[in-house]
Amino acid sequence: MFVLGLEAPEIASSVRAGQFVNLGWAGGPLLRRPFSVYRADGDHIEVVLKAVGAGTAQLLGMELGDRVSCLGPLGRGFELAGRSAVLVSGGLGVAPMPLVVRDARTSGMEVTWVHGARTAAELCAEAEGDTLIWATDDGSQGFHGTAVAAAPDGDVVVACGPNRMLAAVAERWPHAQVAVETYMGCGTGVCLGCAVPLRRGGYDRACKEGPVYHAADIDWSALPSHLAYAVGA
Amino acid sequence: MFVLGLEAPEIASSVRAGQFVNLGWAGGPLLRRPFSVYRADGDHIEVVLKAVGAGTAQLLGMELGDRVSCLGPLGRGFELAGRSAVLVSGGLGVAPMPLVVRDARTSGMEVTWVHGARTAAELCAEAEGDTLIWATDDGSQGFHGTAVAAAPDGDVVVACGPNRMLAAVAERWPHAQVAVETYMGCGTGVCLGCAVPLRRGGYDRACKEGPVYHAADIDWSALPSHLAYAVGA
Amino acid sequence: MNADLSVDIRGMRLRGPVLAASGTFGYGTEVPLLERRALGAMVSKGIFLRAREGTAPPRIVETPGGMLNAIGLQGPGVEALIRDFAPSWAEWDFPVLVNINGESSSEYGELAARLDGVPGVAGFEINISCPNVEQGGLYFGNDPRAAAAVTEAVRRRTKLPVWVKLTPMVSDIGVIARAVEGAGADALCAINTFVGMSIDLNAYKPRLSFRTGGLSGPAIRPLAVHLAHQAARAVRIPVIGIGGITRAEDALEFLVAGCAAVQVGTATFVNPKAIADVHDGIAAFLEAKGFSALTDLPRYLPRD
Amino acid sequence: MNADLSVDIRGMRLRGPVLAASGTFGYGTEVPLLERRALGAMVSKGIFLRAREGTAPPRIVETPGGMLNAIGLQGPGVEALIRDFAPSWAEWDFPVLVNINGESSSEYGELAARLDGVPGVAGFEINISCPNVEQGGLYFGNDPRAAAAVTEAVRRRTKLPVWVKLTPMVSDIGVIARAVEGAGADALCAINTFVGMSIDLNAYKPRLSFRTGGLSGPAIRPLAVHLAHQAARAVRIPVIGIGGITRAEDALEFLVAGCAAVQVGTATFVNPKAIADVHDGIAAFLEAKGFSALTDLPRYLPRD
Ligand SMILES: Cc1cc2nc3c(=O)[nH]c(=O)nc-3n(C[C@H](O)[C@H](O)[C@H](O)COP(=O)(O)OP(=O)(O)OC[C@H]3O[C@@H](n4cnc5c(N)ncnc54)[C@H](O)[C@@H]3O)c2cc1C
Ligand SMILES: Cc1cc2nc3c(=O)[nH]c(=O)nc-3n(C[C@H](O)[C@H](O)[C@H](O)COP(=O)(O)OP(=O)(O)OC[C@H]3O[C@@H](n4cnc5c(N)ncnc54)[C@H](O)[C@@H]3O)c2cc1C
Ligand SMILES: Cc1cc2nc3c(=O)[nH]c(=O)nc-3n(C[C@H](O)[C@H](O)[C@H](O)COP(=O)(O)O)c2cc1C
Ligand SMILES: Cc1cc2nc3c(=O)[nH]c(=O)nc-3n(C[C@H](O)[C@H](O)[C@H](O)COP(=O)(O)O)c2cc1C
Ligand code: FES
Ligand code: FES
Repeated sequence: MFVLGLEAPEIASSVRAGQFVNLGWAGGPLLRRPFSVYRADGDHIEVVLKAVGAGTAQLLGMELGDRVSCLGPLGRGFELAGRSAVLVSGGLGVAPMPLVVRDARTSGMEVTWVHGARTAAELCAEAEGDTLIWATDDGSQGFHGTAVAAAPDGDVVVACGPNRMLAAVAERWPHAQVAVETYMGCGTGVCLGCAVPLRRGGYDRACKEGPVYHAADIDWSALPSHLAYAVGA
Repeated sequence: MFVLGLEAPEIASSVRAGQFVNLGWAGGPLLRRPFSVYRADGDHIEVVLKAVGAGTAQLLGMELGDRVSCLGPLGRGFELAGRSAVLVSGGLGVAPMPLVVRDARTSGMEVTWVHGARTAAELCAEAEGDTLIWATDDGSQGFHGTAVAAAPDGDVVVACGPNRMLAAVAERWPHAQVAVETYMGCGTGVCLGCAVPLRRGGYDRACKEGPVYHAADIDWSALPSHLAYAVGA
Repeated sequence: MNADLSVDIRGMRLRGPVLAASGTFGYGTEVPLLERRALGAMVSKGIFLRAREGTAPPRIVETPGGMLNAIGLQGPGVEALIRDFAPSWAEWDFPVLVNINGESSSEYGELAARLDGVPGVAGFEINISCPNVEQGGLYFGNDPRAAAAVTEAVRRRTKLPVWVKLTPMVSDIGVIARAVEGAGADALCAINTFVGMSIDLNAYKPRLSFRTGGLSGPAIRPLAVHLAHQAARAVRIPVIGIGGITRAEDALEFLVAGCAAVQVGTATFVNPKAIADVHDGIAAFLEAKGFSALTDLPRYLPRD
Repeated sequence: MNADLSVDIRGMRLRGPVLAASGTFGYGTEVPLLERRALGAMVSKGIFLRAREGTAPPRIVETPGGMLNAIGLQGPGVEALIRDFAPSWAEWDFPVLVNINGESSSEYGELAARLDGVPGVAGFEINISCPNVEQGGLYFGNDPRAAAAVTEAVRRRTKLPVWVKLTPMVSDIGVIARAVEGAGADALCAINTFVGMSIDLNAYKPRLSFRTGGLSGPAIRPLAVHLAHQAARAVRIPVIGIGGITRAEDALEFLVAGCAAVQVGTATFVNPKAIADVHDGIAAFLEAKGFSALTDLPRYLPRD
């Protein structure tokens, strides 16, 4: 897991937790790549990523001073109001959480962050909050089991991680706010490529009405749980 | 005009003047790009180039240690035998000449190199030979006129430069050896993309029977004098 | 920059030759409209009589130099379009054409009749890359008679400009082009996406839930230039070139090849200012070449 | 690596599923033959009865993710082929098929008759993407009757395997596929290049001297996978997938989509070891997934 810093003053000053940016760069893939804003400070934002395909590999090869076109902030973020916030993240689902912590604290909420991974080695060292709970599938650190099982209740539950994990969140907390991942074309609401199937029928756009949804609103059985595509040379 | 050095021991030890290499690299254009071998020394070869399109621009952005796939040496080089060699080059047509100087001297020939450019600023600083003659279109250095007009006769005349210049060479010295430029697909003789129209009818492959030809063998009126294509994003 | 870039599409005057392609600009209200200044016209997302949900995700896959999409013509139906979008279009300083779709030629006709006279609707682009349900699901666009029938059905119900958007996967696009010209089309748009497929090697099935999708983007540009050129050679009405345009040079290829204007699609996803960039680049090209108007651009258009 | 990659194309046993595509491997004697070890079969450069000069340069243009070529089927004619190349083929440990071309179905038939029995010639690939001079220059491959007639003309003159290479620019490739299957083809090769055009903005005319060229390379892969899949659904004979394969994953898309084997073309220009790399990558994939033979690979092939 790597952190990429970008100079993007307008985004840094306006981004809300759960929003994302769409990155494009010369010599990169045809379509932009969406990334949650991980942190925002002064003129800078950060995104967190790992190499899954050609695009992320290229981003990780960037050097200080390289230019990336950064469109954002995009999408709707989390609504943070109440006394306590429980953050549930799995794997790269840590991405939106530091801003959730920031915004929840600004709203005077007490923050519990539960982060899960397969093994201790995959946990995120940078988690913060009033209470921090680790969960590992193999029990190598913290709770032996999933982050969902390890988490307490709270006024607001926000979750981000693999869609399978979010479906489990939806079972336990129908009113949880979850940030989903979909394939995206434009990121700006015009292509309808990022369809999220809704319980009431039809589809929403993850890039416009989402990526944050109330867990109960999504038809989890119709949301692809495994996004597997790779761009060939 | 820039010089790019490549570690390519097998090519360095076997390349003959007038042969070329076909370069490809990750993230580069689909097809390889052909370049004359400019110098060869120990384990290294050098090519000389300037940015004309996306491919050459990327090559010029390479850094020490970057990897380029280098296929070669390809094509037939110059035949150098006799007492004197006259080298006529225009613009980037300098590319094969240092090796011509090397091979001609190995054969005990006396070397006169005539290099032409539009202005003094475009002349090649690295020219060598027993006699060196500069020619500029605007007369800003050396002979006022073309390299072809400035050159003396010799047992062997070798020339490289824009196809228009080579056509003028063909007029003056039908038996000159000229290195032509064509579009290339494979560089290895299979695609038939690099067709050179022959006076006797039909086509030869620049990458296999060429790129060096006897000037009189080419149908200059049918050889594109302006290679204008650009690869879009 | 003073070159005159305006174009005339059979009486419809456009301030520039760069248009927004259907399905890639929504209804014009979604994208940050930085490029309105340069927009020659906008073609709306494809519309049916009734609302459609569209296909299940995944709906898009990236491919080398392109993307496949299978959106399934998701949309709100014609009544919602008239209510929610046409009023804003009526305020804009460029024309909006509605991309119309149907399962039978009478459905196309009905759509045109319903939209004719609605303020904000400046004309129609008929999408004939739809399965003809009455004829066993073959595309209208593959059959000169079906394509002509759809064109006529629309022509009879409106006095507004009628453009017909051609399907690329045909043996001879000139035949279809002449058929719809004969049926009263005012202009042709060439081309729509090519059908493609991409396989998921983990699941051993297509990546798109709809199995196939339409290929767009730079990958198809040389094919699109050829098809637009073939269409332009076959007819006297203007042809609007579409397919893989990301830069001014790309648009100029279509224009030199005989097109009157162009549409930009996928490029907008990557660069929301693509249309303005292409427009400005065309102006810069004309000026560099010493032309004062787009009409001076040399065309390569031997007639059939 | 032990996975069994051999395939059976209607009785012709190939040691691997990766073949060299016509026109991209010459006559097999030009390329540094590093990849012979992995070569399932080679299809020769397209041949006519008589020698052909080919088209004037420029003959190739690079495009996004692809290239256009207009070589014009330059070649030495059948007698020179028999004299200069077939003898070497007879020595090789993989079959060589000859890609045959003609201006009428009788020319195709004559070619087959002349080559039948020549040592080194293991079969034929009929290129039906040629203009049918007797029928006003339309491609044989666009017309099911013409395609069937050519297939029959060849079938009648030889007992060797007859493969037919399909044209992509058709409304329904299944119709052509069934027509040539019915006419006696042993296998189908899908697909040949798409027709494209690229414009020179300095000269205001096409970059290729022939004006149009065939598009190959990664750009066309999603279209080729779809067409090969459609062909495979339509017939019972094996289909060999072609178009834009550069890596094992690309080849596997065609194989999962129902192809029995694949051909690699343009990729060889870039990487002379492409065929070996694709072959080895398929073996590695099968082993990683726990399959011991290519025949175990799951296929996505709902029948029409
Ligand atoms: C709203 C949103 C926010 C995101 N935030 C982050 C983030 O903060 N950090 C991060 O690392 N990633 C994030 N992603 C996922 C990220 O966009 C993809 O991993 C990235 O696009 C992959 O690009 P690539 O070129 O490397 O991979 P490709 O070569 O395109 O694909 C390779 C593999 O990547 C995966 N993949 C591709 N596209 C996506 C996608 N859109 N979503 C999920 N998986 C994908 C597939 O499993 C595929 O097998 C987010 C996605 C969305 C929609
Ligand atoms: C045998 C041979 C030897 C060569 N040696 C050299 C050399 O030593 N140094 C050098 O700088 N160049 C050399 N070239 C030309 C070089 O290969 C091209 O300039 C290069 O391929 C351009 O690639 P690009 O991606 O930058 O340009 P592209 O984007 O592909 O094209 C941009 C412009 O480059 C020009 N161009 C493209 N391809 C060619 C080509 N094959 N030949 C000539 N012009 C072309 C066109 O004018 C075009 O407008 C040689 C070409 C051949 C055939
Ligand atoms: C996501 C998406 C949706 C599209 N929707 C429509 C549509 O509703 N109607 C239509 O006629 N064309 C539609 N198209 C096709 C485009 O208008 C255009 O013809 C095609 O994308 C080729 O142009 P491009 O390469 O510039 O994208 C769509 C294309 C994309 C990528
Ligand atoms: C330079 C070149 C020459 C070709 N010549 C022939 C030919 O003679 N006969 C034929 O049937 N196909 C010919 N083809 C088509 C290829 O065999 C293949 O079908 C096509 O290139 C698509 O595959 P690819 O994308 O892997 O290159 C040629 C292709 C190229 C690029
Ligand atoms: S990504 Fe295009 S509408 Fe959401
Ligand atoms: S470049 Fe392919 S034959 Fe010469």
